[in-house]
Amino acid sequence: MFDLNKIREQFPILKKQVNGKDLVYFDNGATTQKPQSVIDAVSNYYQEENANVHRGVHFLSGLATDKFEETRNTVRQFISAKHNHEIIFTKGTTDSINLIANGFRSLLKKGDEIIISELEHHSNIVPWQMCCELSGSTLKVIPLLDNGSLDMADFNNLLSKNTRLVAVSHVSNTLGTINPIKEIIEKSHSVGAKVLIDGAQAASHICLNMQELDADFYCFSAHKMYGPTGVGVLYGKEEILNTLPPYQGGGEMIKEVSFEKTTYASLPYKFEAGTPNIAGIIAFKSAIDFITELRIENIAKYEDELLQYATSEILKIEGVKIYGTSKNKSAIISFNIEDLHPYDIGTIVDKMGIAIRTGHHCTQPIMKRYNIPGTVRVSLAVYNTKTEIDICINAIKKAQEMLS
Amino acid sequence: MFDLNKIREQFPILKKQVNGKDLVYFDNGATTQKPQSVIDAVSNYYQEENANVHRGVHFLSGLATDKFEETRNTVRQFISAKHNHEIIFTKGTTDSINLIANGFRSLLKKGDEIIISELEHHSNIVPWQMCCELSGSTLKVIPLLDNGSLDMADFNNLLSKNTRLVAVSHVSNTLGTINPIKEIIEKSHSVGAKVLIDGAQAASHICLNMQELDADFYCFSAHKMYGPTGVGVLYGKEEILNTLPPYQGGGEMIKEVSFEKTTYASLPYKFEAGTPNIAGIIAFKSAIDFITELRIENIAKYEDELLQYATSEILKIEGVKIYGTSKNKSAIISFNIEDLHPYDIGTIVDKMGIAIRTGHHCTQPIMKRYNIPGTVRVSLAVYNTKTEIDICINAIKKAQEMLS
Amino acid sequence: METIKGIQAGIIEDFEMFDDWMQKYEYLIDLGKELTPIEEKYKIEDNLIKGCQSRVWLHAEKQDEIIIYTADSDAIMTKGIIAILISVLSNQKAAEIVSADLSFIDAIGLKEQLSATRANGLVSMIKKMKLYALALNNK
Amino acid sequence: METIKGIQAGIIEDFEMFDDWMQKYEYLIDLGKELTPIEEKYKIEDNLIKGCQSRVWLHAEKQDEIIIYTADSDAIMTKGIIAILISVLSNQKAAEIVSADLSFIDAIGLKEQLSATRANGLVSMIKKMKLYALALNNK
Ligand SMILES: Cc1ncc(COP(=O)(O)O)c(C=O)c1O
Ligand SMILES: Cc1ncc(COP(=O)(O)O)c(C=O)c1O
Repeated sequence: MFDLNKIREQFPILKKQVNGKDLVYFDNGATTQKPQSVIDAVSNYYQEENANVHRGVHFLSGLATDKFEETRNTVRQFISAKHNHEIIFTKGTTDSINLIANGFRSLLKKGDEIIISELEHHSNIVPWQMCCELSGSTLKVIPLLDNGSLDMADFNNLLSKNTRLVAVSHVSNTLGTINPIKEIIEKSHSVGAKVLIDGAQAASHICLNMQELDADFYCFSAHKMYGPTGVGVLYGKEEILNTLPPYQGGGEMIKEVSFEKTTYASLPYKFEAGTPNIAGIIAFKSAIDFITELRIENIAKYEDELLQYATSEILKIEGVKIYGTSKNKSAIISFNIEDLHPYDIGTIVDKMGIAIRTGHHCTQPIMKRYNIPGTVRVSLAVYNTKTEIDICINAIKKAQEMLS
Repeated sequence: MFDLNKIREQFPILKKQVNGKDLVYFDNGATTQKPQSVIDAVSNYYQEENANVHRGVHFLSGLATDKFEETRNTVRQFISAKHNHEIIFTKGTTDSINLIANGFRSLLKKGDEIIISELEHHSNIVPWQMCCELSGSTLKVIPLLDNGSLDMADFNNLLSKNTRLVAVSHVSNTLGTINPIKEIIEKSHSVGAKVLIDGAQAASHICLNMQELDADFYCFSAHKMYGPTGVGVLYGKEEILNTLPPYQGGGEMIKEVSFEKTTYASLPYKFEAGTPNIAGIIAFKSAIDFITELRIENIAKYEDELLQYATSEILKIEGVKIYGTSKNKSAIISFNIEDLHPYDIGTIVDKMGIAIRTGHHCTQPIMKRYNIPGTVRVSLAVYNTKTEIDICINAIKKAQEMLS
Repeated sequence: METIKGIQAGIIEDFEMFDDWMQKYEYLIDLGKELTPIEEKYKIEDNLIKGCQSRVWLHAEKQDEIIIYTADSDAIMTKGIIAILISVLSNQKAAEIVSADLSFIDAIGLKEQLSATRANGLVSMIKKMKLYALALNNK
Repeated sequence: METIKGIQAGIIEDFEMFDDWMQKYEYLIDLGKELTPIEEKYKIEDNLIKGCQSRVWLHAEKQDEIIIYTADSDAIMTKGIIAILISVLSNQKAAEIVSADLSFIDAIGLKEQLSATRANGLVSMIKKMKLYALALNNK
């Protein structure tokens, strides 16, 4: 049923050698690798179906349009959203968040407040800073506890009748913390605030149900879930999306254009100006199929097993400190080794074929919180193995030797 | 040297049958087909090189970053821009124009004027309408002459010291008109206005030289030039791009993020928030290589030959009227046949394997100008042939028979 | 008055005679040409259904218990499709129209024969006809 | 005073002895450890070169006709790279520094050995050192 070899076989890049060693790819938080089915879907589209979508009367255009809309339907099922038109295709999580930050701005006035958290990715910080600056509203920040979880007591204090929107990530890309978003959503709704969830690190690891979760907006990127680059999803509740002004102007998003008055198309097209990433969106369906065939519960269970193993092995390294130790955690481990700079460690283990990420991971406020220049980050995916973890730990120990 | 068979062989989709007939693809204005080299570049990226770009210390990340930046360099050479950092990757022409319309807005005040033209694609109309609405500036429109060329006398009258920006297309996607952009740029500059050129329909047909042309901004889409979907270019002059505020907030586009103060990265990264369409951008290089190997002058010459032939054949159809008959024309032919609706024609010839576009082509003001519901549009690319034109004309005549 | 079901069966039979798309299209074109024109006074904005490429004017009125549809379009094949829909749904009771199961569309392969845009137009046309019937019934 | 060219030749010779990346890295790490620390008072914002991942403080001063560089970094391999650059460029005349052709970098394959981010850091470090020399020379 859950056959690791069979899974790995589907990813051609995993057979690669890097610097003369078998690739160990532990940079999944940045982007995952792609199964052959996704790669083939892209090729197949260009070889058999390529045409611009919507409005075309000819066969290929109809075919491409059908397949394009099929992905929308697949995404809706995948996250149990109510309507297909609540699924907006964007170029990534960053694009999705900016779309909402831009639209929401027009609803804000001075004195209104937006709440984010200290562990957000820059993509879920900077758009709100820009939004607040332009609208005169105020940005509030939920602080972190030492273990890398949100200070929920403080969140309760921050929430008020002035809160218009709360934007937090489902899973921290640096600390691995799974945030209590259900609780955050409920509490935010109770004061009348909307909630945007940055699900970039969650969508391929946690089973999502929009109707149950009741999030107002949920954003994620295909490339972090075994899918193509340049494709993102913005889920939004129909009634709220309808109140937002369009983001970009262009083809597809209009009903009628005249120089006197332009009217906009209905959802989802109102937010999909211009020719979309058709190949990527069509191939994205194969990525979701890959996940649903394995069942995301199985993926989560296996990844958790890897997380436990990797954590215990990393803790055996002398002088190691893990950042992000909350109980509810996804398979992302950030750590530092006493007296060593993460950059040096990353540079050395790379030579041994191991791809890990070092640095601030686009979360500089977390670095500031812990007063560190960066971390070494191991982020795991379904195709990783315990053997790979062993190889990685050995490489890190070797680096430690060289550097001490 | 210019071997049509060899060219056609590179496009796998051209071997396809549609509705039992050999595909004749004349919808190149909407999107072109892709040569095998582009398709392979995408697969190869996912199979051999996939990793997130920038900031990564590991091998794959470095490789992907190098290739990514190689495309930027190739684009710079292709359009003879001065600096690599004047090339911003976007998701398409629409995205590029919106980026500028958003940034420019912050420089505008009431009383300022933006000039567009009557033949613009909605993507070069709606963003400026939104921009004017939010900034209180006024939108002026260069009208069309009957032959589908711009009324340059009127343009001269519209230009004034209040003009801040002129946004026109290089080639009309509906009428084929090649606009006198060099003249427009010079005249606009003489009153101190900036110029944005929508080059979506020009980049794969006309040799571009940014330094000679002196455009301030130039926008185009990879998918209309034998490249992947979901990739666009915004060229902008360094000194002007530097005066614009960032568009989207997120990873990569920052220098430092803190809750007190965020500073932005330098060009081009300032405008490239979030994970880009890495696969698409890397494969885009192969598309440009395809064009430069054929030499764009050869492409233009051949397409012009096709244009002349197709025009003369179409004019033999009884009751036909071509919209867009200016002398300086690209290989796009829009027409109608007396008493017939374009939609009916398109639907019938599709059954004969012919992909043409019908409708308003996202240029409703042109339809209004000529008081027509739409046109039949034949748009040609380098792989098209005279035989295909014959097949298409016969199909149209057959449709005319059936419909009359 | 023939039932909706009965009329559909007749259409299915008609279409079974056709060997290829061309005959089907020619049939649609003929139906389009023969469609009783809508009265000019009903060709107004309020009755306009804007499709992607062609425009359709649809008018409905109630005579006794019966709903009568008239329509027009600027594209002839669109007109042909409306003609079929009218032949099925016009002159029927509102309740019948609202609950009608229009299985003939799949049976004659109309959607596959049409482009995706046209198929969408077809769906929204049916929706509109049912809505009109519902509204008139509640009057 | 050895010439910039001469010093580079020495470095190239050193690197030729190494069989693999590990020896090269160990050498860089050793150089990093041995780098004379910058005076604390120069470890200020103004002297900071912010790389993607590590920070470098660079200070330059002129003694007679000669430019003297001191530097530090929080990452040891970055420090090693700076140590090499300093060994080549420090204690040289400003004019020599500004016009120096640092071909040893390609010769020892430093860029290929390093990640792209580090290679970028290297380039900007050299730029900065030359700029400092130029500025001091004009004083
Ligand atoms: C003249 C012109 N401008 C802009 C666009 C929009 O390009 P895209 O859909 O790739 O954003 C098009 C494409 O149809 C076009 O033809
Ligand atoms: C938590 C989180 N949010 C947002 C993003 C941005 O995603 P993208 O770069 O695909 O727009 C990332 C990706 O690094 C992330 O991890």
